[in-house]
Amino acid sequence: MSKYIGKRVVAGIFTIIIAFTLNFIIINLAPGDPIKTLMGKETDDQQLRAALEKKYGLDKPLPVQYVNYLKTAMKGDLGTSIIYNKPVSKMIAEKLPATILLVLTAGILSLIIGTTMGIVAARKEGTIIDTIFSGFSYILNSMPSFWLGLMLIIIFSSKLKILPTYGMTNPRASLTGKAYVMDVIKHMILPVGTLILVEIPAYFRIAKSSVLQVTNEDFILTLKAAGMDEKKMFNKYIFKNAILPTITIFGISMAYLITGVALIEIVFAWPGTGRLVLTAINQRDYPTLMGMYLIMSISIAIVMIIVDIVYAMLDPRIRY
Amino acid sequence: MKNNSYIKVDNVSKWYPVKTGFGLKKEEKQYVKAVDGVSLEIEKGEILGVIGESGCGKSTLGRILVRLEEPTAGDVYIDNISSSKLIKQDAKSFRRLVQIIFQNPYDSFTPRDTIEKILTRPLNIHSIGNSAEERRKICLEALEFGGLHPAEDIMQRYPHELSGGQLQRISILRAMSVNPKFIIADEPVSMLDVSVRADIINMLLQLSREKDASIIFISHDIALTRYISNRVAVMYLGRIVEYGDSDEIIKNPQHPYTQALISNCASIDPDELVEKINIEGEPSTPINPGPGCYFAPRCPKRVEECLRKYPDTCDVGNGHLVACSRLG
Amino acid sequence: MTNVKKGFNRFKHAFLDSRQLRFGIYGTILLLFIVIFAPLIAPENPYNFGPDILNGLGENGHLLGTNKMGQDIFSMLIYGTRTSLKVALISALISGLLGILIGGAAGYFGGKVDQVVSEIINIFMMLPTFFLILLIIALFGNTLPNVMIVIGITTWPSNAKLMRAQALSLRERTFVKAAVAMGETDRQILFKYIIPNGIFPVIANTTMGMSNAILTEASLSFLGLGDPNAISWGHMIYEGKPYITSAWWITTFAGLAIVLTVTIFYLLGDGINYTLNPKHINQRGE
Amino acid sequence: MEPILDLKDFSVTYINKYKKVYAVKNVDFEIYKGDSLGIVGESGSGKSTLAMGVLRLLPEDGAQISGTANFSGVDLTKLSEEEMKKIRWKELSVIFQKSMNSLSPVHKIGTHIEDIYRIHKPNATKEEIKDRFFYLLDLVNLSNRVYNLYPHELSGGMLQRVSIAISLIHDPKLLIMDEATTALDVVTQGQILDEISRMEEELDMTRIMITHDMSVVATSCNKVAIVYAGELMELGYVKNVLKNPLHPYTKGLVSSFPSLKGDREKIKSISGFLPDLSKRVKGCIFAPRCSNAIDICYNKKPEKIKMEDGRTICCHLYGGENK
Amino acid sequence: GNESNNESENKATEGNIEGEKVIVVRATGDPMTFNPDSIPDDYAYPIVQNIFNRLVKLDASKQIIPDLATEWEVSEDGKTVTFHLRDDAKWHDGEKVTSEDVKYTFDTIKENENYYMSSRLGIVNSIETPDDYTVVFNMNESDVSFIADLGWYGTFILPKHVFDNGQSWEENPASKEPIGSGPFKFKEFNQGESITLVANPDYHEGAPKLDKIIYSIIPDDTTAVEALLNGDIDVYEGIPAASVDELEASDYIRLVLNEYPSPMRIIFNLNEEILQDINVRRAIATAIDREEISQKVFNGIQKPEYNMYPSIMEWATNSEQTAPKFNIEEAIKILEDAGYKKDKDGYYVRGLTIDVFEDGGYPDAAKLMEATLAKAGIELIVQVHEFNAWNEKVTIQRDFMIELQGGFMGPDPAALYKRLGTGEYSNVGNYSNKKFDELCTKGVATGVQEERAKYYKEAQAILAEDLPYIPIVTYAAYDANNDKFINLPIDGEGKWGWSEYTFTDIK
Ligand SMILES: Nc1ncnc2c1ncn2[C@@H]1O[C@H](COP(=O)(O)OP(=O)(O)OP(=O)(O)O)[C@@H](O)[C@H]1O
Ligand SMILES: Nc1ncnc2c1ncn2[C@@H]1O[C@H](COP(=O)(O)OP(=O)(O)OP(=O)(O)O)[C@@H](O)[C@H]1O
Ligand SMILES: [Mg+2]
Ligand SMILES: [Mg+2]
Ligand code: NI
Repeated sequence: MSKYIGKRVVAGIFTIIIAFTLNFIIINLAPGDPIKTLMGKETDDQQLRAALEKKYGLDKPLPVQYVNYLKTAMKGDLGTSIIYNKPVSKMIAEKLPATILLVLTAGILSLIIGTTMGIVAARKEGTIIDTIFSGFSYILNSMPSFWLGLMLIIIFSSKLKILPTYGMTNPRASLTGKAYVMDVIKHMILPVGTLILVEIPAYFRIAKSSVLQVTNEDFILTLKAAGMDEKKMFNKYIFKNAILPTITIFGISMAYLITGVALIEIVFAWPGTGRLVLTAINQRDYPTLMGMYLIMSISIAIVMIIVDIVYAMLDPRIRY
Repeated sequence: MKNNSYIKVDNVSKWYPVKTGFGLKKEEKQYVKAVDGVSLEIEKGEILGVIGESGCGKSTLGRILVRLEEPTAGDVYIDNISSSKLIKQDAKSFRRLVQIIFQNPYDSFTPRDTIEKILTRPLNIHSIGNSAEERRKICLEALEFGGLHPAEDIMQRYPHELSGGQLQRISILRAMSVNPKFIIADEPVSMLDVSVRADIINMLLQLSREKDASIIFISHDIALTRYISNRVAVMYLGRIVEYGDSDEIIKNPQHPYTQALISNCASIDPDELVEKINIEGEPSTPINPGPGCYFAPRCPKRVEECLRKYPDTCDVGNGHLVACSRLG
Repeated sequence: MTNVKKGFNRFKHAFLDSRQLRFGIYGTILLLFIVIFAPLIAPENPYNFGPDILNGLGENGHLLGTNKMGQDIFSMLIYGTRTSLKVALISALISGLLGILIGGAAGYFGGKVDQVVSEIINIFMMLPTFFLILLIIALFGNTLPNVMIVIGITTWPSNAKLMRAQALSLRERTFVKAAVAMGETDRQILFKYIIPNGIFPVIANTTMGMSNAILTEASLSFLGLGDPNAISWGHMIYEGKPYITSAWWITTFAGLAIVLTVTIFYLLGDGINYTLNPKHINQRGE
Repeated sequence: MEPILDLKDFSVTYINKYKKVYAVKNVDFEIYKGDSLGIVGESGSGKSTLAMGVLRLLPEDGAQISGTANFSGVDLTKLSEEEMKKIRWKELSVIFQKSMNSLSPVHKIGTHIEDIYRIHKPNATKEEIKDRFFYLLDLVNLSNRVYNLYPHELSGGMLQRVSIAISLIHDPKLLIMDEATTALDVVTQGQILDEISRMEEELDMTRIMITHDMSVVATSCNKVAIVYAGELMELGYVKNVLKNPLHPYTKGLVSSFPSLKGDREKIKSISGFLPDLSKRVKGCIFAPRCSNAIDICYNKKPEKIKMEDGRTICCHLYGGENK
Repeated sequence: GNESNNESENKATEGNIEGEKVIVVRATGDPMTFNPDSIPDDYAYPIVQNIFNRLVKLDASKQIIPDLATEWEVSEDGKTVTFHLRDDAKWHDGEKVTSEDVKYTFDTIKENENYYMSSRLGIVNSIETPDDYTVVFNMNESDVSFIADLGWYGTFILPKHVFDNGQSWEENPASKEPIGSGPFKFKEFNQGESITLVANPDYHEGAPKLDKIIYSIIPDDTTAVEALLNGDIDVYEGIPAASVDELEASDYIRLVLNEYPSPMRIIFNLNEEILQDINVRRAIATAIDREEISQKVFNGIQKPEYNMYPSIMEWATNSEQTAPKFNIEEAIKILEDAGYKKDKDGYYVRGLTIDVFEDGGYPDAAKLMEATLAKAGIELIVQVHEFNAWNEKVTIQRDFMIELQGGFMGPDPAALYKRLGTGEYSNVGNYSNKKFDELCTKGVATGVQEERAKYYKEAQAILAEDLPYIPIVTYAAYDANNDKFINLPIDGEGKWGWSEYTFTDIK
């Protein structure tokens, strides 16, 4: 096992380096650069442009830039944001907690809700409940997330006036302690809710199909013949067998969502990394982008390994 | 034993590395010794039966013989040419020379093709027949030969629309269609009903007689093996423990394992019942067996020596070979 | 021609047997009908910017109202079928094809090939999609086919993963071993045995991916990819966003169209899967 | 003596949207305490269906049972699911066809045992369960370490033995073994059959043994029932039926077994294959494959005839005028 | 109705320290820096106006009004500009604001090429500080528009005693926690969330009425509209045209139209052969239905613009000689007169492309142009880009035929030269007309407004003749605020600065 993990880690590092290089090339070759943002929309002063390019080393050939960046990155330094003149690692560190809070809460809840729905639909296959749940999941699957988010805002904030419209905290109040926590929770409800709705179809589908598959396995018949009641059989035997595939989905969506929640973060003005990336994209803030994509690459690589390990822990048949 | 047999299996082994457990500590590398130093010889037109308990490596041996699997050690010679060389030089003609019939007829055909497509494939691959029309005719004839009527109708069906017996027959016909000289039949009847398996057996017999093909017949049904084969090899945990003329082996088994095997083999004639020889202990696993005789831990007749060293093979007369310390 | 007849009977039986397939086929026919006869069905030319701005349902004879540009929503919806369906189908096809080929090869060959392909899949997941798209525009120009290609090449990894898993289990199946013993080449085994037998989960996944393709098409056109004049459902949804409260009909009906289309394809895929599954053709025991 | 299980006119029909499959048709037989009945037939002849029908484990909306199945005086076909649950495993136990897959791959053997044991004895302690299970493991010749292993860590033969041990955990009165030994090699098979016979004596158990291997029946059963396409063809004592088969189908079966040590006679097969069970047949169901069929066989269902040696046979060749 | 009004009022005070007056203003994104002179930062601009002062500033109608400089005079030859500073201004740390600070600020900008105003300050020869409250700019050439530029981006006066410590402005911690002289002091910045300013009680114009300004960052427009309606924010500047009707219907939201001299316009690339023909340009200008664009794309808020210099700059705009009015027949006639022939598809001119970026309704406007131009037999193909990609294509590579853009043409008509003068870097269409250049040079050489107006109107007449670009619609947007506030920046024409909350109060 340890050898296997070692091998995977080495492969992962290689992958990350390749992805990192490709990212660098793609990001830099794509049209646009951070200078435009620095110069402002209103001016096209070539003198200013040249001065800024020089200042940030963007006038050098790409390979030189790459080597320079690699040198600092090797030291564990993600560089300094061109736009905000702030260490990239610091900016990411500031934003990551908000996103992780959002993503983890929503991830866990949608895992639970989506999987539960899938399980229920599988157990009642062919009934009205199955049809309703499946239909619901089709609809959610086809719905743009921003639309869902805005709908929730309109319903719960504008019409019912029971939840705040945007943000992570109430800007007017400077709350501390328990009140602060409550405030954050209140602000989380809508974005988390939207994310949950967006994520449900994936979990629903995988849960439903794997429960259906496990239910047809021969060992279920044994348990049934032994007189075990449905509930116990389900909770203990079907569940543990059927839950395995959802772990992969969960892991990957966690890794992806670090940048993938951008649209939802924008709609709800949630101060997280998704928005950081989107802003950095608009401003072509190369160091921030490289940093974020590197973080994402690393988390994807780690998640892949963790998923395999968890799998091996839950499924005794898998050995490395 | 003659030295210039048509097929010569020379000290073939297949060891699978065992995936180690979920511990983080390093463990010693372990192997499943599925096949462990097997040597056999088969003449043209001869049928060799291979028997042994499940998991003793019969199928693995079969897969090595058709080169679906690379042996860890040893080689197979066909007409004195190494098969590893043969397949490297000209894979196609090797495939034409050696064919296999699998254990499970239900899974031997791709479910999405019709029988016609399935049967014409090998003809296409090996360029047998000049036109699609001709190949079709060859298939029709083969089906008729295999007793599958009406052939026209069967050709249009999908595998799931046929019974196991029919599928197994088609499996044999497919293997035969390229005129192989060496056929491995891996438990070709174990999945079939008694009422149809006689057909299959008789078909194989006909094959060896008419086309002079060498056949290895793998089975754990001893009565059937004796019925079909000229000679029999008994396997235990990847090794051959007894080998000889089939009647000789059945009627006069020497190795304690063979004795137990045959005594346990029930006949349907209630009068023919014999005293069963019981084997104690759990079925052993092929993971790092030894060092002594692999059967020793369960052997009712073991002596001290059995646990120390793997016994050499000795001839008890008439080419009847046995690997047992007590006889050596 | 018993072959044809038998095939037809099989289809007829399956058609009657599977409600999903039936609805899927009706739906597909409906969509095709709309695509072909769009100019006849649509009451107006949706490229015509008429004088009626933001009309509600039924106002001035606009069944589903109009948008701010004075285009008739119902007509846009009808014409939008063309673009959206094209994008959905072709990008799904590309993504499916890439996924099937790459995943299939990885799973079938296993070993080193598999490891390398798996890492390539990971690399693809780590690439910055946005910049990849911009780069493609910069290099190859902004056309609708490029939209489809972009969506295709950014979504294949999930299909590849599915196909890989299928191939991994299929290659252990007896009929694949039999094919090897028969003398089939690796390429033929991949195309004749592995892919046809493992393709269905990929098809199901791809159908679900279609709605994403339809929505992505719109967001890509904001990056300068695609024909800004093409009317598509995704576009209608994005353009209707500022009007969510004041002119809800712009987004809502386009959204419904997507849901409906995806459902149709899902039913179709499911139905075909059900139909071609040997277990269902004939209710045999084994 | 009261039969322990008494089937009268027992039929099972699978019903799905487009067709009915008559899998078991009008089967009658009775088993007495201490009997061991082998049911032999081809694949798809309805053996498993019969067993599942008796156990009431068929899909609820997909199968219809008619006739009666009296088990120690209770008609199983009339019981509710709850009542059935109480009987299953405790009095009427079963070992399934595919024991390889009959345990959950991600749970330890011990977990299965504990859960199954507690179904009927909810308050049992771990020790009590272990004691009982270890006793049974000993019976089937397995070591106690099995308790802490996962199913995939056992070989097929070991799993089969575990299945047997599990099925015996509540000391059932009647044990149904559905092809329980088919997948095993002869040595293991012989061993298990021996254990079973020994246990039968020890535990005073009755057994139904479903198989298509006649030799298994020959060595381990005292009665045999031959079924074909869901119908009972011949039923009687093993020593009579196998030695002197009367029904043409039974004859065919017996002659397709080569002898182990006797002469190498050419073995014969029965041509044709199992009829479509979704169609009702007017005459004898075996007639199309029967080499001795006469006109009446195609037109009239044969009656069940009791013979002097205690066997029941269902064939026109032995009924009425032909007797 | 009333209920919701109470609701929003409750919200506006909920969670506050008793009696504290807070205003929450919507911000679109994070400021890049709080040093207002290094880069022109649209997100920081409205905020720093409340922290810093300039010599002069612009009011809501983009007119120049005094800030730190109470008065200023230009020498006869226009080469010396003298500013007289007010003597009661203090930095937030209590130090006095003096001419030294002014000199330090401009000297530093001039020295650093990468600061926004650096090249503009190229015309300044030297800066003298005769006393603590007088600053004299010695210029290389006369350019009166320079004063107006001092009220625009990148010219805020920075405290010398804070910044002059050897560190560059970028590295200086004061760029993150600014010390200014304005009505509000910087309190805190939570990236991605909000910027908080608190009142500076010692402000030289009197203590602000509000205690706190919170700039709350909401990137999405639709969300911001909802937040305003729900009372979560109080001010939203430049609401989307689509939301005007909805907000107007609310009885506690006040809308005020705010216009900018930044018309939407199409610019011809005069390096393109086909566009060098004035007839083609004129036909295009005649075939664009500005009324339709105004109504459909901008809900009628951005009015059709025909004047070659923004019509809101009343003193300088020429409303006599303008771009042609919409008339399809006329457009066809122009083309036919010029000898263009219809091809089989009915087009006189084919293959024209227009590059637009995805924002502000530009693609929609382009599509409407495409439709009307097609009627006039001119084929126009719309190409939409992401902004940065567009910028690279159009302004850096100059690879376009026609482009659609906006952009500030104030605060002084001198901007006309920057955009269209021969060889100027913002002249992306490469227009060149000696006469026009001459008139513009004259326009900046004098400080007398009537005279300047004459030159610029004449220059516009040339533009109307040459049509190097075509104005389409004015730039205007509604500022929306909760109506319990009074004296918002928008109400301060001629009195206080644009975006400045010094006098804002709760009713
Ligand atoms: N690919 C493999 N990897 C690891 N172990 C294997 C592999 N294939 C076979 N084995 C092991 O090798 C041994 C021999 O297997 P094989 O299938 O040859 O037995 P067999 O004699 O054919 O059994 P049966 O009668 O059940 O078919 C078994 O213990 C099996 O688990
Ligand atoms: N759920 C079902 N629906 C419809 N038909 C079924 C169903 N299950 C089984 N059958 C049919 O019923 C018949 C009897 O099946 P059964 O499994 O009882 O046979 P068996 O004698 O046990 O065969 P085997 O020896 O292969 O186990 C078969 O023809 C089978 O196709
Ligand atoms: Mg085998
Ligand atoms: Mg069965
Ligand atoms: Ni059907």
